[in-house]
Amino acid sequence: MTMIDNLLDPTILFFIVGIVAGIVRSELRLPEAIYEILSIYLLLAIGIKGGLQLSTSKWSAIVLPCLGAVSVGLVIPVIAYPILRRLGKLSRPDAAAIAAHYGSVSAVTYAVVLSFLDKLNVPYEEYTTVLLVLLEIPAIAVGILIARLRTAQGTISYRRLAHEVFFGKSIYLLIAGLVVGVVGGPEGIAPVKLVFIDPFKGALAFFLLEMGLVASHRLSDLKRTGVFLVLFGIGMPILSAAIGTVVGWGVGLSIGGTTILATLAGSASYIAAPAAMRIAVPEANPTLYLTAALGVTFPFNLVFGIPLYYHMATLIH
Amino acid sequence: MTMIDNLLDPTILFFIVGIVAGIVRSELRLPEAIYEILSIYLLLAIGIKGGLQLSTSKWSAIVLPCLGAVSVGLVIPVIAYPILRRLGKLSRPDAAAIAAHYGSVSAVTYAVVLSFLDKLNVPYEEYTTVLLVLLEIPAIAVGILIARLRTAQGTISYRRLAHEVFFGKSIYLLIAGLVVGVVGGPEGIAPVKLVFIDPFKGALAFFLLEMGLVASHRLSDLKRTGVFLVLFGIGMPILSAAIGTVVGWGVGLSIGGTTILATLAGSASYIAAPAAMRIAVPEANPTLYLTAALGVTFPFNLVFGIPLYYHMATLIH
Amino acid sequence: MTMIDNLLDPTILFFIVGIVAGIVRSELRLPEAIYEILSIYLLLAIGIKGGLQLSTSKWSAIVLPCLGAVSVGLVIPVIAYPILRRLGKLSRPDAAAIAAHYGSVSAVTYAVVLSFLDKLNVPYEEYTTVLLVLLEIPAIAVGILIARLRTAQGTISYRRLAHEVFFGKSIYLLIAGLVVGVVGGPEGIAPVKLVFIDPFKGALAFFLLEMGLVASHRLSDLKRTGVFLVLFGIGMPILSAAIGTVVGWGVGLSIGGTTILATLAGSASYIAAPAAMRIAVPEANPTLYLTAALGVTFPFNLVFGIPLYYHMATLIH
Amino acid sequence: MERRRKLTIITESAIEGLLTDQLERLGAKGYTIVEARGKGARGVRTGDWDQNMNVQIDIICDESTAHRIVTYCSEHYYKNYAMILYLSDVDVIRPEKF
Amino acid sequence: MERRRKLTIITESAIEGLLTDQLERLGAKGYTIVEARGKGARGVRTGDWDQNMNVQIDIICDESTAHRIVTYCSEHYYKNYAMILYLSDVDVIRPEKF
Amino acid sequence: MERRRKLTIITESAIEGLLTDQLERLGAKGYTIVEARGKGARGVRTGDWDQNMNVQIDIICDESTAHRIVTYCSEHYYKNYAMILYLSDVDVIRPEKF
Ligand SMILES: Nc1ncnc2c1ncn2[C@@H]1O[C@H](COP(=O)(O)O)[C@@H](O)[C@H]1O
Ligand SMILES: Nc1ncnc2c1ncn2[C@@H]1O[C@H](COP(=O)(O)O)[C@@H](O)[C@H]1O
Ligand SMILES: Nc1ncnc2c1ncn2[C@@H]1O[C@H](COP(=O)(O)O)[C@@H](O)[C@H]1O
Ligand code: NA
Ligand code: NA
Ligand code: NA
Repeated sequence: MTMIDNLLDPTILFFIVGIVAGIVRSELRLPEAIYEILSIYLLLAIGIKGGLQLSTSKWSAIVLPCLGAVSVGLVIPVIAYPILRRLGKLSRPDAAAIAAHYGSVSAVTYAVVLSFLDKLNVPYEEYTTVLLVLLEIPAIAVGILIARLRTAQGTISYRRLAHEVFFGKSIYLLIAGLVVGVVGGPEGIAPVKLVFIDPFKGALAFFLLEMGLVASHRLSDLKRTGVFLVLFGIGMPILSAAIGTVVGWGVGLSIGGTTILATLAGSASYIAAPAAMRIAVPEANPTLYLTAALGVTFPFNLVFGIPLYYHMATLIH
Repeated sequence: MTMIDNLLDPTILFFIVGIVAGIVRSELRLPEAIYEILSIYLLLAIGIKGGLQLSTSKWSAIVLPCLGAVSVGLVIPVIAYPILRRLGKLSRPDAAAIAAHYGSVSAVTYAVVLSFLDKLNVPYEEYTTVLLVLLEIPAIAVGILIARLRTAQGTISYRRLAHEVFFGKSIYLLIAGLVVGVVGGPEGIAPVKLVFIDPFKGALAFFLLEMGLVASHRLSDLKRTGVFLVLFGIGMPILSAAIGTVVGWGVGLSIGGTTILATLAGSASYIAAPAAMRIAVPEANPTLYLTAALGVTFPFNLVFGIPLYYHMATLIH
Repeated sequence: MTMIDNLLDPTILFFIVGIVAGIVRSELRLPEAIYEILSIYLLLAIGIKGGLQLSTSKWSAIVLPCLGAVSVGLVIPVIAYPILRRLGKLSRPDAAAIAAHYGSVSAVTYAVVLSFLDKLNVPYEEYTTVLLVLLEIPAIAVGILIARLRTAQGTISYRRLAHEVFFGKSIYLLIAGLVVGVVGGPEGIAPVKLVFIDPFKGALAFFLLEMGLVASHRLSDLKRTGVFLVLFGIGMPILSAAIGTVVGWGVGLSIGGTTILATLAGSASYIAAPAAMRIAVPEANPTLYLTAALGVTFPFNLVFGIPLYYHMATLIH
Repeated sequence: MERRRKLTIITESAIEGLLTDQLERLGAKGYTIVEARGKGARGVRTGDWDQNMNVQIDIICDESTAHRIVTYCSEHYYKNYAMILYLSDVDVIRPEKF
Repeated sequence: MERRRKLTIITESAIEGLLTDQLERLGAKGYTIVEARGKGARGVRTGDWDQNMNVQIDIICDESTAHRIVTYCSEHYYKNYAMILYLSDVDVIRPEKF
Repeated sequence: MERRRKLTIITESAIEGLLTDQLERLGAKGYTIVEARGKGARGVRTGDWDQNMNVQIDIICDESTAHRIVTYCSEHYYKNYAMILYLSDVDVIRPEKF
C-alpha cells in the first residue's frame, strides 16, 4: 500500500476533514463531552480487544516482547532529552516533558496502525495492546524523573504523581479494558460486542475528525515554536521507530508485530502524557509539547510514518 | 449460574470498573451529557422492547400480573415505612422517602435481570416491561402520601406533584417507548433496531460504568449514615423480593417472570424516585435514600440479589 | 402508503414523542452536546451516502438535474419574498429572511423522504444528495442579497458572509461527507459503515425526538406570530413542491427523484439558514422564521407533505 | 448607566423549574442560568448526574425585587436544599430593562 | 491589588465569534466565556439548540476599554440581538495583566 | 446580610483537583465551579479538549481567607499556569455559612 492509498483511507480522510475545518475556520466544533466520551470509549475498547487477545495467548510468549517494550519506553526519553537540550536549546523542564511525550505512546496512532495492517492482511501478535499499556507508563516516569533531577522542582509529592500516572484516565481505562476482556473472554464479551468491538473504526474516524480540529489549532503555533520542533517532530519518531524495529525483530515479533512496536515507539502521547506533565513539570510550556506531538508527529505518523515503519519492518525481516 | 459467574459478567464488570475508579479516586469522569443521554436511551429502549412484546401479547393474559405488580408497589412502602421509623429511628420524611424508593423500581436492575435470564436461557413473559412501568408509579405516590399525611408539609400542590411523577423523564420515556413499540410493531421498528434494540447491552454496560462511579461516591457516605441503612439496604430487598416471588407465583407467572417480578420488587429506584422525592418531600435527606438505594441495594442486587431471587423463584415453582 | 401509515412510522412517532413532551412540559431535555453531535453525524452521514452514490454515477447524467435544483433554489425565494411582503405585510428583513429559509432545504426532511421511498420500494436517482447540497446555498445567497438590496443594512462584509455560508457547519459537513464518500468509495467506507451508514435511521429517530422538543417550544409562539405565518408555512411548501415537481419531471427525474426534488423544494431550512440569517440579516426576527420553518412547515412536511409530494410526482409522470 | 443589584442563587438543579416559575411573579424581568458544581455545607456536589448538579442563577433587579426573592427563598428552600444567596452591585446599561 | 472594571455581556451564542473578534481590537487583553441560558425581553432562551443558546462573556479591563466595548455593542448589537450588559468593580491581582 | 469577599479564580482545568484539595485547608467553607473558556496572556483556550479547558472557581469567604488563597496561588501557580484572580464585594445572606 502506497502512502497515497493510506492518505485516502477514510479514517485519515476524517482527520483531514478536521484539519481543513480548523484551517478555513469553519464553525464546526465538537462538544467537549463528545471528545471526552470518544476518548473513554476508544481506550476501553482498545483495552478490551487486547484483553480478549490475551485471554487466548500463552503467557510465556509474551514475556520477552513485554521486556522489549518496556526497555524501548525507558530508552527513548533518555535519548530524546539530550537532543532537545543540545540541538534544540530547550530549557530542562521543556526538554524533559517533550522527552516523556515521545517515550510514551499514542493510543489512536496504535489503532490506526492496526487498521493499516488489517487492510493489508498482515498478521500480528494478538497481545500488542499489552505492549501499548506497558509503553505508556515508563516513559512518563522517566520524564518526570529527569525533570525532578535536573530542576529545582517539587511542589507535588511523588505519591500524588504516581497516582496521577496510574489512575489517570488513560492508563486506568486501558487496564480496566484489559481486565474486562481477559475475565469476560470471547463469550462474555459477545453481548456487548456490538458496542465495544464492532463500531471501533467508525468511532476512531469520528475521533480523528476531532483530533484534526485540535491539531489544526496547533498548526498556527508552529511559527512561534520554530523549525527545530518541526524537525524533531519528524526525525524523532523515525529514530524511535528504528529502535522499535530493531527491538521488535530482536524479541522475535512478526513483521506485523514489529511494525506495531515501531509505530508505538515512534508515536507521541497526547492523552496520558500531557495530563501528567502539566502537573508533574509545571514549568514546561505545553505549547511546545502539544504542538510537537499533535501538530507535527501525529499527522506525520498517520500519513507517512506508518507506511514507512511497515517498510522498515519488512526490510529487517 | 453461581454468584461468581454473575460477578464475572461483563456488564457487572463495568460496574466494578466504575466503583474501583471512584474508590482509587481515578481522574475518570463521564460527562453529565453522557449520563443524561444514556439514561434517556435505556428508558426508551426498555419501553420499546416492552411495546414490541405487548404488540404480540394477549391483553387478557396481562391483567392479573399487572394487578399483582401494582399491589406489590402499594404494599412495599407501607411495610418499609414502619421498619424505617421504628427500627431505624428515622424521621418521618426520611422514612417516607426511603419507603418510596424501595417500593419503586430500578430500570437498570430490570435490564440486568433480563440479561441474566437470557444467559441462562430461562424464558419469561413478554410483557414484563409493563410491570416495570406499573411498579414505578404507585410506590412513589404512596411515599408522597405517607409524607404528606405524617408531616406538616405542603408547599407544593398535588397537581404539580402528579405532573412531576407522570411527566418526569423516567415514566414519560418508558411510556413513550411502550407506545412507539406497540404502534410500530416488529416491522415498523426494524429500521431503527440497530440503534434502539441491538446495542442495548453495550449501552447498559457503559451506563453501569457511570453508575459505578456514582455509587462509589455514595460508599464514603456509608460511615455517616450508619449500620442500620446497610442492613436495611440488604434486608429490605430480600423481603420485598420474597413478596414479589409469592405474588408472581400467585398470579401465574413462569419461573422467569417470577424472578423478574421479585427483582423489580427488590430493587430500589434511583432515577424516578429521587427526582420526585426531592421536590415532594424536601425535608428528607437525599444522602440517606441515595446511599441506601445506590450505595447498598443496587450493587447488592446486581451481584447477589438477582441469582438469589432466581433461586427463590425456582424453589416456589 | 396513506398519511396515517406515514404518521405511524417510528421515526415520525419519535417526533411526536418529542412534541408531546414539550406540550405537557415534561422534564425531558436532551443535552445540547447531543443535539450538536447528532446534527454533525446526520449531515456527515448524508454526505457520505451521497458521495458513495456519486462514486458510482455517471457525471453526464447529473448535470441537468443539478441545474434544475439550482434554479429551483434561486426561484423560490424570489417568489416567496413578495408574498411575504404583500400578503403577510412583513418588514423587508423579515420577508427576506423567511424567503431564504424556504428556498433552502431541511436535511432531516430529506432523510425522511428517502426512508419514505425506501419503505414503498420506490427507486430514485443515486445522486440526490448532490441536489440537497446545491439547494442549500443559492437560496441563502438570494435571501441575503434581497435583504441587502432592500434594506440599509451592511455592518458585515460579504466576505464574512460568504465564509459563514460555505464554512458554516451544515454545508461544510455535507461537502466533507460527499468528498469522503467519493474518495473512499464502497470499499473504503466498509470499515466505518457500521457507524456512518447502518445506524442512520435510528440516529434520525433520536434527532427527531429532539426536534420535536424544539418545535413544541415554537408552537406557543404561533399565537403571537399570527395566522398568516401558519397559512404561509403550509401553502408555500406546497407551491414550492409543485415547482419542484415540474422541474424534476422536466429534467427527467424518475418518480422517486421527482418526489425528492419536490420535498427539497418544499422543505424549509433550520440548520444552515437560521445560522446564516441571524448574522446576515440581524433585523429579521428569528421568532418568525423559526416558528414558520420548525413549528409549521417541518411537521407539516413530515406528516402530510411527503405523501402529498409523492402523489404529485406520480400524477405528473 | 444606573446602579442595580445582582442577586446570585446557587442551588440544586432539582428545583430550577420551581424557582424560575416564581421569579417572574416576584418581579424579576429576566435571569441567567449557568450549570455549576461545588462544595458547601451539604457536601460536594460533583455535577455528574441528575441528583448532584447545581445551577447558578443571576438576577439583575432593583433592591426591592431582590429583597422579595431572598425572602421567598429563605422561607421555601433554605432549610431543605443546598443553597446560597448573595448580592452585589452592578452598573447596568439600558436600565429600563431591569 | 488594583481596582478594575468587569464588563459582563450576556448575549446569543450566534454572535460570539463576531464579538470576540472585536474585543481585542477594542483594547481587551482577555475574556472568559461561559455557556448560559436564561430569560429576558426576547423571551426564554433554553440553550437546547444552536439558535437558542446564550453566552456570558466577562472582560476585566480599565474603565475606558469597558466604555469602548459598551459603545461598540450598543451601536452594533443592541437593537437586533438578545443582549444585556453590566459593569461591576473588581480588585485584581497582577494588575499589569488587565 | 453581611459583607464578604468573592474570590474568583480562572485557570486551567488541569489543576482543578490540586486546587480544590487546598481550598478547604486554607479556610474556605465552600466553592462553586463553572466550566469556561477564554483568552489571556497564554493564548486562546477554546475548551474543546482536556488540555484546553478553563474552570472558573468562585469562593465566598472573609478577607483573610481570600488573602491566604491568593498568596497560595501566587506562590504555586502564577508562574506556570494560565490563571487570573480577582476579588469583589458581595453581601451574603446567612453570613454564618461563609
Ligand atoms: N463559600 C462558598 N463559596 C462559593 N460557593 C459556595 C460556598 N458555599 C457553598 N457554595 C455553593 O453553594 C452550593 C450549596 O451550598 P450548601 O447549601 O452550603 O451546600 C454548593 O454546592 C456550592 O456550589
Ligand atoms: N434581569 C436579568 N437578569 C439576569 N439576566 C438577564 C436579565 N435580563 C436578561 N438577561 C439575560 O440576557 C439575555 C438576553 O436578554 P434580552 O435581550 O432581554 O432577551 C437573556 O436570555 C438572559 O440570559
Ligand atoms: N482580561 C481578562 N478578562 C477576563 N478573563 C480573562 C482576562 N485575561 C485572562 N482571562 C481568563 O483567564 C484565563 C487565563 O489567563 P492567562 O493566564 O492570562 O492566559 C484565560 O484563558 C481567560 O479565560
Ligand atoms: Na513513543
Ligand atoms: Na422495589
Ligand atoms: Na426549500
